[in-house]
Amino acid sequence: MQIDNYLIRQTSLEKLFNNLIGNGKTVFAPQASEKRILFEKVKAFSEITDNYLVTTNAAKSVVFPRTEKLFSYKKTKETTEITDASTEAVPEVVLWGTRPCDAAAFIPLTDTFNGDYPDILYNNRRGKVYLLSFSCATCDEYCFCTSVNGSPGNTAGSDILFTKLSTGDYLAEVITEKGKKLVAENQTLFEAAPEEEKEPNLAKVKTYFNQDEIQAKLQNLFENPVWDEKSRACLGCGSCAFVCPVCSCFDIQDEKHGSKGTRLRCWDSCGFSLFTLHTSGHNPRETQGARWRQRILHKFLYMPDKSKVAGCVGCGRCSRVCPADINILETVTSI
Amino acid sequence: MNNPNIYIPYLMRIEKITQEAPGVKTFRLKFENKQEAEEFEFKAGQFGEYSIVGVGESTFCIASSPTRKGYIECTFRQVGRVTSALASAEEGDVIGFRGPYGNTFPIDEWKGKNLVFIAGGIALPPMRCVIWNALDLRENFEDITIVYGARTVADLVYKHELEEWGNRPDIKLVTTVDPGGETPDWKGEIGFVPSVLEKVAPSAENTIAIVCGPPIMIKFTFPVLEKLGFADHNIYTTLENRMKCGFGKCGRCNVGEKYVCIDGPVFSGEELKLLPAEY
Amino acid sequence: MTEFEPKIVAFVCNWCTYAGADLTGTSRIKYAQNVKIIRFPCTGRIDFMLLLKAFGEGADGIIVSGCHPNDCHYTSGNFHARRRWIMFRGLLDLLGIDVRRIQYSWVSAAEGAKWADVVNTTVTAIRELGPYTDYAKVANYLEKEANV
Amino acid sequence: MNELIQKAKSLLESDTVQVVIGYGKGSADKTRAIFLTKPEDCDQLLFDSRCVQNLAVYLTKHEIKHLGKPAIVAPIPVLRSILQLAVENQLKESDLVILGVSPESKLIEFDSFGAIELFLNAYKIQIDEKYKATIDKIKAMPVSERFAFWIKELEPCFKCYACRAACPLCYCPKCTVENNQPQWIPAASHLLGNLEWHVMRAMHLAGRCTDCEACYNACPMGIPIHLLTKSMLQDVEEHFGPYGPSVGKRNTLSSFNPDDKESFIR
Amino acid sequence: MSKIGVFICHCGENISATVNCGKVAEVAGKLEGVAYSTDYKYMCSDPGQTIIKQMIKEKGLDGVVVAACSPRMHEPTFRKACSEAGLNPYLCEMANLREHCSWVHDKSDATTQKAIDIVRTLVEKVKHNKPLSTIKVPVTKKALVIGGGIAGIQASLDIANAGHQVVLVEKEPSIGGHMSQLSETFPTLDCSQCILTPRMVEVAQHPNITLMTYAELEKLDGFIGNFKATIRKKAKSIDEKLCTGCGLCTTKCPTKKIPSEFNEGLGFRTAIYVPFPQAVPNKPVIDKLNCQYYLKGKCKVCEKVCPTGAIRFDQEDELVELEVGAVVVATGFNIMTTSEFPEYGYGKYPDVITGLQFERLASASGPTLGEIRRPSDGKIPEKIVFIACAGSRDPAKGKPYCSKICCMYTAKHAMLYQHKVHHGESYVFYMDIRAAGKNYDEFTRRAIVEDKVNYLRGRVSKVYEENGKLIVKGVDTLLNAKPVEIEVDMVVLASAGVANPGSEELAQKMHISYDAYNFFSEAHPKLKPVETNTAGIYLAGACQAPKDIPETVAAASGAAAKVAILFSQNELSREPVVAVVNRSAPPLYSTCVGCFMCATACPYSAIGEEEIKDRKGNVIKKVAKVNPGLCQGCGTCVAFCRSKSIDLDGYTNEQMYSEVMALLNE
Repeated sequence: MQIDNYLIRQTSLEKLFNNLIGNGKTVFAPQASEKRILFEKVKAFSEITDNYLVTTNAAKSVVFPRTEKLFSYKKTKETTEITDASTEAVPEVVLWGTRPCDAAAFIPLTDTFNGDYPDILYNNRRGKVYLLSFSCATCDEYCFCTSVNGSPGNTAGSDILFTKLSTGDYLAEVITEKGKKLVAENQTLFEAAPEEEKEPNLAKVKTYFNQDEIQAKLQNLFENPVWDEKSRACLGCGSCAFVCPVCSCFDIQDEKHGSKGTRLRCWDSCGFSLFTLHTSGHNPRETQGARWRQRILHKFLYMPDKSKVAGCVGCGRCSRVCPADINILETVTSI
Repeated sequence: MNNPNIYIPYLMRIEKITQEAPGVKTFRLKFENKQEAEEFEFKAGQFGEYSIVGVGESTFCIASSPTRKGYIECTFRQVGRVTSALASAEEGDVIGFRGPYGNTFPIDEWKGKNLVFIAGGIALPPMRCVIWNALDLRENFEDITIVYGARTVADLVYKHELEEWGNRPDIKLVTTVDPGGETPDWKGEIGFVPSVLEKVAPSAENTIAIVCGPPIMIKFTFPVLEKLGFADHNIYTTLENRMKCGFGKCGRCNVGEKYVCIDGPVFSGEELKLLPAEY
Repeated sequence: MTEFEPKIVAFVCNWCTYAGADLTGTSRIKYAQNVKIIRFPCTGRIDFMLLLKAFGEGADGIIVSGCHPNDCHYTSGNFHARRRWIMFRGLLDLLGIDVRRIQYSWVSAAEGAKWADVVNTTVTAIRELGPYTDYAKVANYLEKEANV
Repeated sequence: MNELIQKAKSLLESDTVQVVIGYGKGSADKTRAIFLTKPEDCDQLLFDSRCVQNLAVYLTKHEIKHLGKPAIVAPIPVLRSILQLAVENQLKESDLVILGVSPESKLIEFDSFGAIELFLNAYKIQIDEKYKATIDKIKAMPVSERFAFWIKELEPCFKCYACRAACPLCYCPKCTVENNQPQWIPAASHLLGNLEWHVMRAMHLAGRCTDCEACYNACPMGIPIHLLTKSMLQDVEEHFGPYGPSVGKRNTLSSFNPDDKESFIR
Repeated sequence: MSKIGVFICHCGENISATVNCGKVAEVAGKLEGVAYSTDYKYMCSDPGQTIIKQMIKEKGLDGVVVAACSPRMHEPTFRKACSEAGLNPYLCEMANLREHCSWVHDKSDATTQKAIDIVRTLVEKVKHNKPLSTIKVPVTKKALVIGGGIAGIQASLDIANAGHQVVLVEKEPSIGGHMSQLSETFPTLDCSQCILTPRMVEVAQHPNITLMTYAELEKLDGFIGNFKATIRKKAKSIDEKLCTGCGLCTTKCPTKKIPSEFNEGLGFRTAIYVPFPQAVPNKPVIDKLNCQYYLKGKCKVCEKVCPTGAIRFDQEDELVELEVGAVVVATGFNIMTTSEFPEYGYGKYPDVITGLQFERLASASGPTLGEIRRPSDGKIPEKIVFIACAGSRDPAKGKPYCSKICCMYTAKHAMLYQHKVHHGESYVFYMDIRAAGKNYDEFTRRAIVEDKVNYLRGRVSKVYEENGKLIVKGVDTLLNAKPVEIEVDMVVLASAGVANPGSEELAQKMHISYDAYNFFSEAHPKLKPVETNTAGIYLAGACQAPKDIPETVAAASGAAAKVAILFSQNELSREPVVAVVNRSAPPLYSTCVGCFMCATACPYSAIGEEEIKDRKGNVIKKVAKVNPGLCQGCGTCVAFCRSKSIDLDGYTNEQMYSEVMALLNE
């Protein structure tokens, strides 16, 4: 689809925000607190921070909540009544302030939740999300989007991508139908495209490797000491998976209160030792090394093999939060 | 019901409960909803998610044959929370079922061939489905041999059916128990499945071998089959990794690139050799 | 509007308070219906998680009661329990879980009247505090929020 | 520092230990746990104020045990954890070599747990005044407000269990949260599940926690869960006297004093 | 799920007067898992029980809830009924609708609702009940008695006379204990040795009693009915089989100036010695710490003179393992060394002595042959002061408790003194006279009235020497706290009774508890005075607290009766409410991680270690293991276990959790 370019004034951003709220949309945007920056529901433009590299958490919870009701039930001695936990009625959500890597992550995520078994709970939510991303002007040593076919100004996944220009105003690239709809609803705020080039305003993210090459190399790397070596310090927590914008492993859990209850889907992580444990006591992935291998291979080999899209967008969140400082980039580049 | 929400189970009423062995039960399940019953189809080798609402779901294969319409059966051992809750269910209770999931045994391709079924312990159920399927289409196949072993005589499941198969002239049934697991009046073999198989030595000529059992049994059975001249592509088995969703999303049943729930659970020997040892 | 009837769970030991509550019955001393008893062998057996679970399932108040110090049928179960409650209470208080809603008491097998008094004063106190809506909001969060 | 490197080298050279667990350079300006199995790698060892991860957590991990007998670089928080692990029968003196590091970055060798205890007598666990003030501030809030404060703090918790994984004293192979018969703590991460998990975690550390702050450092969401354990440490001191791990002594909650005082039991 | 039967009892009108029983039965019938529900006028009556039994059979019930009175009343009744109908009795629970509901509430819907809630809760519990069977423990019918004083002697004789084997272990070379040291006994003034010696001989000759003197408990493992005791028999350096007890060696031994323990240091003994003439066994031992041969390698005089060649210098300590079913602890007490009270001058002035020393002075077999002569110069004291409560009832410097026997023996001492030194003057400083006991008060009265002993109510602040006399400074509180000063020849301190040194260690060896003063603790201060909290271990006498002789003998007989009761059964049946450590599939084997904090919390030391081995026999890990013989089922360990690896049968985590859930949710 043709990308339409516009200029949006710095001062118009707030108006755009207010219009979105005014139209009954729920807006999630980065909010800063002492030790973290999170995508949170915001009511006023002033609550939003623009001083962030990436948020601590990923935006995925908007479409894949960390705990989601699948259905509820009521049981009597004779009958079982199941009530679908439909997501049809979820409100429209604007994700404001996603980075290009965040937006790109929605592509593999949507892949996972479709295929032969489309997940309507996910799809309903995804259908109501508008992704208003902001290009990256800065990066750090954990960023490697350019190594996984992304870039600090990548438009893939976003509905509109804003890039701050030297004037303080923004280039708005309108990528999708949804984006165009938003522009149409706020026509007065979008002006003719600026002259200024986008590229100089983007961060320079070093390219460490090439996704396709890595994919090829990983084909024959199942048995390799690198997995144990690089995961030795791994504590077996799930922080990497939970902050990852692509990771979507989940568990299904029931909660019961007397004769009523719910079945829930909740986040899970391949890093947990119990993830694959059989009731018999057998565990196909016995060590943290095997689990780390699964994480890497899943993202850089299995997913691209299956659906042509890598399972990593190079945001670097997992490495930033890892309590044992295990660095995904380090593992991948050491291969 | 055909609910677009893929997580919503069918409601099925337990029609009959059979105690197969200590801690092992078979449920015969019937759809609560007539329309669902009519629309439901599955093939040999497929599995489902059985659940008690409020407790959770558990994965087992469908143990009845697709040729027997109107109901499905499952056989399970009581080990964890869900299987314990299932085990305490009574006839007439309603449980949940999602499925069928996974691939199937290519039974149509086996027309005109000999079949050897090799199973150990609680792994007979996935086999039972395909055995009955083959028996119900008996004329499609040549010789049928079943080698089945368990730890003890008490642990053999489907005892009544074993008796029935044993009495049929068109099946060769060999049952065995581990040394020490026999009773005084045990008439079958004594020994582990792989060695009994070696003794029975079915011809590999025009024969398909279907193997189901605990990892240790599989590990020792494959070399025997190889020795007997079975080509990898004529051997089939099923894998039982831990699963939650059953349709390739929850992420825990990967064996390498394959999802056991959608790419399996049925794998040929040929495919299995390409998989990393992650099962 | 009908008066608020608090739901109160009593966790009691078999040898002292349960027997004491039996004596309350035998003595036909009346008390409020709001309190229902769960019998444990000893206060030492009472898992702190069960108290939390009770709040999670909608209890407005809790009574924990066992043998007086030195009277434990098992000699020291109540001493262990006391330490546990000292620590637990401190933690709950820090977290803002209303410790006024948990009444601890020692009621012996001979203190039928005391049991009635413990129940009645607790019911009155919880009635004054009102339903534990703060906690209920947290407990029912999923019911309301999850799929919206 | 050199002292430490030389010692580590000689331990590996003489095959006294098969692995040295220490701190090395990490990504960005972080340090990280490193596991050295070759003497020539020992030059990677470093120690400075950034080395806050509690390495004692690795002593009970089966992947690390697999490497053989370890020597461990042990600043004071690690020493405390080692001692507590010893109290809880998780470590024997012969299981490891301890390369103690004093607050002056001096290498101190310990030949017994008793020696560690003696050394630690000079470094009693003390709650920082700043934390005391924070705890006091929280305690001063009205109960409803306090509850709201914590619910808000705990809300971002997505139960990655990094707090558990980083804690040297959370070494159970199957944690209560993984116990589903009954399901004590909801597996799901929601307000109630998060609250119950953190109450339980804190209670399980009551009288055991050695105040290393590993849980807080590990939390990707920066939730101040260490305030819970710190406050409980204060409670232990207030009610049961000064606390510090001591081999042969019982833990606070597995012991009692008939004269324990409380004010709330009628 | 499940097939539970619910049986609602009206209890005549006791329940139905305020609870709508029909409604409760109706609602219960609709609960999931309930296969049958009914109400009946008297569930506990024969017809009532018949309904339950019938329904168990007819409906194939796998659980029963009887909603009636308190389980403390009729649980055994209904469990028995279930058992008779073929249902495991532990699948039956009672819902307490009478004591906890109908009797304490007025008739109302709320009362009926509460009854429904209670029933629902118990139904949920029963869903998680498991069939349990009573625990059978075999009983080894042999008792170990530790301590050969009057308590141990009495207990041994009683048990032996009941027809059971007894091993009596005494750490000294002879049995007899403190009682053998006494001169006369209160309140009858009969000669202590005269009444004791026959008992000692009886012990030695009893066919059911094996006597081990000069021996101590080394180790005690096991549990009720099945203890394994290791006894250290200290080397006596003589061959007891050869020794005839002729006594030649003791007369010839060159080391003669060793203070005699028996005489409380007021006399001497040799290095090879028999502690006192009536000792049982009457055979000498060599005191290795004082024997010239052991000290310097030379002497062997005893060996030379022994006519039977019974001396064995190379003898070593021997460890004997015994299997016993019960243990009676009768290790007695000691008296406080009053050197802790410098103001009384004990140890500084030879004529300030303890009560026990006075006993030796007054004893006909003592160093002065029964004459009261003071230790310093052997003169008969003309004036004597007895100080009661020397160390007792003194929280500041001594023991806060009353030593109980001092008032009586002080009166006895004063009386004996007056009887032996007719012109002498005696004074007793006391706080209160505690003479509760049969003929006790009469006895103290007699001392005051007939024997003219001067009782002064007040404490002594100081004893010091001046001009060869002891000056006792005190206060007479009955004379307006007037200071008193008495010049005397001798001072006797009624020093406090204290626990034996080493009793803490002994208690730990046996896993029994002890109080702050190291006296052993009884299982219940009122109802289980001779039991300890470890089943199968009993207490006799003053090892528990200071006791006089009749009390000691009574306790010993009580302990012996408990042993005999235990031994009257071939095996013990125990309620199966015991804790269990879980087992799971390998490689975990158990979720227990072996921190053993449960073991430190267990009041019964019922938790030990178990090594888990793989198929090759390698130890993979150590986990806790509950000894069902020792576990009493309090469940403290269960609430304590972080990984939920221990559970308590009958009150499992699943059961208690389900109860909470069900109570609050419909």
